[in-house]
Amino acid sequence: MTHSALSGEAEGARDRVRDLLAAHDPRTTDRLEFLRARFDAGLAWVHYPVGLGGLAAPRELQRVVDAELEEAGAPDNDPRRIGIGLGMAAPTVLTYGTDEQKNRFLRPLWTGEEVWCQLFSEPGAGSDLAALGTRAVRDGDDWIVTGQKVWTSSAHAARWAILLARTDPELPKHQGITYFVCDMTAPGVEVRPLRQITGEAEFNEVFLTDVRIPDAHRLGEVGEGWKVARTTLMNERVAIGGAAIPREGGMIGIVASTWRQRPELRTPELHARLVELWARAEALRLTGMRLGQQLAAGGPGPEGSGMKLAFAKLAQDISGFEVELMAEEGLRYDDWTLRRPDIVDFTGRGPGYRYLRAKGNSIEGGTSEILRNIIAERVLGLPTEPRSDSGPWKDLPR
Amino acid sequence: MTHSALSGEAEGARDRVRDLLAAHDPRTTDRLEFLRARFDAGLAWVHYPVGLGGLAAPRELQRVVDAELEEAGAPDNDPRRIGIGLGMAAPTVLTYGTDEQKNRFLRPLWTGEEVWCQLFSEPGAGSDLAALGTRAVRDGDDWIVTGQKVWTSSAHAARWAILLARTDPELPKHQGITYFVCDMTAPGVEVRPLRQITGEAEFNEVFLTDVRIPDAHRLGEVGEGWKVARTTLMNERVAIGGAAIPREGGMIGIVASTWRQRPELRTPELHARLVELWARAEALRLTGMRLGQQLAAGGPGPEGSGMKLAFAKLAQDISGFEVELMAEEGLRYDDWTLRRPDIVDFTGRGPGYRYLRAKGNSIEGGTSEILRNIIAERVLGLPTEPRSDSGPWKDLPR
Amino acid sequence: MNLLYTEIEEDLRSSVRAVLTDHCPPSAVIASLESAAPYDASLWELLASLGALGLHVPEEHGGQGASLRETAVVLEELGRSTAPVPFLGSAVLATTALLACESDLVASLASGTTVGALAVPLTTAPGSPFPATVSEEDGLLTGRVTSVVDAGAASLLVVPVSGPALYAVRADSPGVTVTEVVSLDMTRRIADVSLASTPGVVIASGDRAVAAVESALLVGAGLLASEQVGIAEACLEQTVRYVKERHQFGRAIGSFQAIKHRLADLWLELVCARATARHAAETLATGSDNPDIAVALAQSECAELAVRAAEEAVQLHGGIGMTWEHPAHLSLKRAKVGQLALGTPGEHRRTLGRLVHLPMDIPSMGQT
Amino acid sequence: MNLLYTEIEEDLRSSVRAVLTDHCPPSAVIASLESAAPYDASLWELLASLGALGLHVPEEHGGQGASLRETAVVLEELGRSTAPVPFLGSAVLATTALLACESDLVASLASGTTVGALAVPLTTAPGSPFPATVSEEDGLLTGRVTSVVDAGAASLLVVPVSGPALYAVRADSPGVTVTEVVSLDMTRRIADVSLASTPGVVIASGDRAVAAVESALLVGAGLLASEQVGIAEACLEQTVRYVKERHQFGRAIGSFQAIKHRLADLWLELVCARATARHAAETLATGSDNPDIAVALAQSECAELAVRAAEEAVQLHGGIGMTWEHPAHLSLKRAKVGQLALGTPGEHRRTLGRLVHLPMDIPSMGQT
Repeated sequence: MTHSALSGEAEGARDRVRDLLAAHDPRTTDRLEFLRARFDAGLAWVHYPVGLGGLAAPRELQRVVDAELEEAGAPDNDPRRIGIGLGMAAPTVLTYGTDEQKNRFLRPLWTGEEVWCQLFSEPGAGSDLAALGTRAVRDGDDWIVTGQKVWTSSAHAARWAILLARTDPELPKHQGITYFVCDMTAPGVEVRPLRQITGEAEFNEVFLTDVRIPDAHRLGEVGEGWKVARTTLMNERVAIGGAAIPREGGMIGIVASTWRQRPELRTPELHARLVELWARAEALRLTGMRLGQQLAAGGPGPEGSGMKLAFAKLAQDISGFEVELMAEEGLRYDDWTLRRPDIVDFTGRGPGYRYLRAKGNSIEGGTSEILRNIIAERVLGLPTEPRSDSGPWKDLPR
Repeated sequence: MTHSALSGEAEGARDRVRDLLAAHDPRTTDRLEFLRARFDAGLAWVHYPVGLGGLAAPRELQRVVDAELEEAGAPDNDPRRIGIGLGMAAPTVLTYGTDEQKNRFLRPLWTGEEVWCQLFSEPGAGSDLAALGTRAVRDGDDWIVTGQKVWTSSAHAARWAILLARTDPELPKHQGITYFVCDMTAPGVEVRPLRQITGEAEFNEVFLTDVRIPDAHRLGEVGEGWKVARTTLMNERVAIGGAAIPREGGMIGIVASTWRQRPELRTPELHARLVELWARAEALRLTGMRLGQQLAAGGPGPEGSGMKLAFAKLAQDISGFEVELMAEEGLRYDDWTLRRPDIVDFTGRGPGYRYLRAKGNSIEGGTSEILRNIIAERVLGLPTEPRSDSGPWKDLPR
Repeated sequence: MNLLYTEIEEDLRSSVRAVLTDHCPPSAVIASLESAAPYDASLWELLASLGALGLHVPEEHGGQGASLRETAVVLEELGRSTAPVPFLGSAVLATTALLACESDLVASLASGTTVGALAVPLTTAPGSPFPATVSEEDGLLTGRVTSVVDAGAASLLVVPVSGPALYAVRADSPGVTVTEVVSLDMTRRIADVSLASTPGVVIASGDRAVAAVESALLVGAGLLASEQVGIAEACLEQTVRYVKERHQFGRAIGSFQAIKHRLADLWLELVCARATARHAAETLATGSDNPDIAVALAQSECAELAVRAAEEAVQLHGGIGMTWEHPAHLSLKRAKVGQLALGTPGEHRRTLGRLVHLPMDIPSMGQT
Repeated sequence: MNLLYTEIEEDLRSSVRAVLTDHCPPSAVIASLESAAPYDASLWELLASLGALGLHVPEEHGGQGASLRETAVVLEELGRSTAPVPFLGSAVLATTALLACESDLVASLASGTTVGALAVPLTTAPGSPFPATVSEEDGLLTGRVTSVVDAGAASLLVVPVSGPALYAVRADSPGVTVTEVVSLDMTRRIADVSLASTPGVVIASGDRAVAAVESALLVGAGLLASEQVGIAEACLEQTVRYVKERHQFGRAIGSFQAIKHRLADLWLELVCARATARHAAETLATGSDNPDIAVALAQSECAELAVRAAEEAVQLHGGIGMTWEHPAHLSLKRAKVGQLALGTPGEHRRTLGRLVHLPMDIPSMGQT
């Protein structure tokens, strides 16, 4: 992709934006109507195919389009609310879906009319996701699905779910899995809030009892669910720290402010620990910046695998320190009420909340133990453990 | 063993000590002559059989005998110099030796006329001792032994060695090992000093090239060497910390003195670290005291497995701290000359020596990694790793 | 110096554990977290009936005539179960203060008919200046004390008053306001106490009042170490059990060496911490060593250990350990608050440095 | 701000590494440990012929006109190989001091014909008071400086003198005594320097002399971080290679999860430390950020990392890592001495706290 090629494409996209804005004045057009028109104009995700919200254009062009539309005061599709749909379901539907599936699902997904969630993890299959046991049994043109899923964000708001289920327990664990789209309004789907140690319920448990899924809602071939899921999961890993954050951005800034404003809390031991944490936070910030430069330079950036691991440890150490620093205030909590937050907000609440919530950082989205395995094997090239799980799924100890 | 029974035995032993002293006045008798007479009187190790230096009496009685003899100014057998013989070779010879072997070896072993060493570890068999590859091949009434041993204390002073060699490579590793007594003066035995990172050579490498060992010097049956070695190794583990040591005994005392005498070295960070180390040292001292009380009360004392692990880490942390504390003096070393010390002396030399020598604490006599495995499996009951070494020894990857 | 558990102590432990196992399962504790009642009254009565509330109170004062060693064993068990009972506030802090004053009021605490609380912030460390935020005028007390442990359950408040003096105040006296705080550890709640022209009874004054408060704080900190050993022990046991049962990748996760080594290290730290906690209890009970050193040491080691053990428990339980229904968070919150209670480990280490003559005065201090 | 390595830097690294691989294998370094010659003169000439000794010296002063970024890359490689050359003393400390004074003497250091040393104790941290243990009278210098790095190899001494001033002194001048010390790191030796009525040449005085010494210390500390990254990188690589090859219990020991996790953690620390070392080099070279902060940060992180990496290397090599013949101890000794050199991590963190406005003044200081 040369610079001049992108310039030509950019001109074309700007024309389309102008046309869209001319036909649908954001100030007077209904939000949803505008978003639908934007999708139909191919300006939703420009790298998607024409007819599916895109222009088959280079991905970088999206920034140009977004900037133009933002400047014109156009509404966006609230991407934080529909992150699982945008980040995980859409690329999978695009890669593995039939034409019918793509036409049915992508437009309301992008506009946010239909929220998506992800039914992958199970109580018995966390780090070892491929060991999942939710069963799907063929019944005519349908599949009948029974099982329990867990750690599901947005399940209570979702219309659709991407779902992994086991269609053949006789095969080794990676081979007997099939990938489905599950209607969250179907009979037999029950969503229960899953309360965490913070008192909140960010996530849900989802119980599936004889849920009928038409075979037309299968994504990819029967038994190829693990391959399909890899597309989904590759899109999950967010480049934490890729963006440049300012010095003292994040939790360390909160603690540093407290330190500066509250001399009565200071002791030499706490000072030594605070400066050490400050140094680690700043080192991690620079590491993120360096990683960003590596990625921009087209480098392999294996450092990315470590950022989440380091971030989790740092967040836990800083928040643990903060509770100690606060002394008497550290004995208190802001609110134990069962809430259902849409997003995680580390800065808006008290030290006790930060301390407890940060414990999840080393578990959700890949435990620190799994990340260390990945670094050891994929980055350092150390040998794998002897395998104990290559036989048929049904015979695995659990 | 009731108290009154021991009292009766003690009276008898005191009589024997009196007889020994009467016949061999320590002030006028040659040291070796006295030690031989003491052995022959059954006062060497009273729990050994009559005729082999003992009285078949309870082990506790030894304390009474030793005290009486020490009071009379009798010479001892310098147990630190012949520790391997006393602690490892003797119990093994006693348990597995023929009458001829017991009569031949035990007396000069105990008197120190013949020093013993141990030929167990090999460059390729450290933590995994049972993987050893030194070969012993039968040749008439002899065995011909070839291989390399390492980490051998006292090899340069030793007359005899306890030796593990592989007599059948076709069997799984624990089954093809045989236990021998090796004459260190035999042709084909070459001892080379093994220099360490401290500059000293405490240990040796021993090269065995077609060394002839008569079958009469085999201990235990052919192929039962591992079982015999377990007797040896069970006697190796010294109850570190079992004895009551005073507060600030050991390395922490050296650092604490420096701190008190050298205010110019102090910083708040170093202070926090020093007090933390002091607390850990004191906690470990109390743990050793508690362990001693448990053992005295006949308790199982699994805490013993952890003492060496904790001691190694503490010694390394204190000595690393000490070098930092010493600042400019920490840049210097006392002496890089190749020396051959008889014993390890942590307190007699400088901080640099302590720092380097302490690195060995977590390796020698069972690495900290192996000790953690032992604690995890034997104390906590966690499952073992899947085994990769159950096939014939000759097929093991190495 | 006996650092082991005696047979009598082991018997006591069995009795207390049996009661807690039956009447204080994790599900009950979790259900209690959001209840308005700050503690479990029926469990308190059961503990009283075992004599567990007055173990170190002499028989002539209505107690069992045992020692702080036995009380420490009860705290280990309460730590294991994170039982929501006002033991620390009543049976340790208030009882020790009253004992030091030789007050008759101690008998009703020892029998469990009265719950007491010592009106100091829970973060107060031994060796702190006498905490006198309450003043007296014409025999009436006025002032405010924040973050008083177990005050919400107490009918008797033992109140340090400037002077110095120590007063006994009935919680239902005129002018008393006890405001429950939303506590990080809801199994051990704190409350803010206000007195406005409240009548009280002097139980000690002058040096004796100061010594009584110091004694309570020192004993409290020293015995809290035993509770922390109990928390850590329970976390380790639960985690070991879980990693033996939980299979991933076709193996019990407890067969993975990284997990084994972490748990081995944790076990070793527990072994060492237990020795310091026993040493503190023994020393407080018998005076066989310097109790100030013993308590500072035990708190340095045990407070950190409990937090580490609880954090490892949450992590090694994976997702399930992050849920409200699983008891791991009870230990985590109890341990984290314990780190702040009666002096942080950092404060105790600073005290320790002073007591063992490792001074901190630094010539170059001025330049930083 | 560029935190990556440029292509030119990678080319430079390759050239330097090729020379070191050929001329400075571990066996040669170990053989040199007990030799009287404190450094490898032929290796020094090879480095000079690559232009590696005057990279950040402007061309008009006889250097390469590159920057401290490139010099940092050379230090990474020297750290990897623990090469016994007086690079830190001559090409970093003395060169930087002479450059700051715009002294012509820098040209002979840049070309390698002269080896220089800055006469300050190696433990001197940036920000320290001007180190003036030498005084001047009638143009002659007298005094003693201990623990001067690379002084035994130097023919030119750059000497801070009370006044303040900075003098150039030929090592063969009358009254100069350089006494080699038995160093913990025999690949980077120190010596005590005595001057007795020794003639010298003033190269700076007053604020300029102070600034020159401070500049040398700051650059030295900042670039030492790159050497420490090199040490850690080599230790990690060697250890990874060893645990892949070494079999025990029928498996490569690198397949055991506890070892894998420790090495993964070490790798991650190396990744983070490298970012701080690059940041320090970039900042010193371009002034794109506060260099005092950047250096204090890099030293806080990299000095500890190198020690940890070397200690892990010794441990995970087992017995063989404890032997004189194995190079692990070269890294261990270089790393441990590096922790003391130009400020300990603790001193750098204290500086960092001051620079980023995290003050340490404590109200309750008096009571401890």
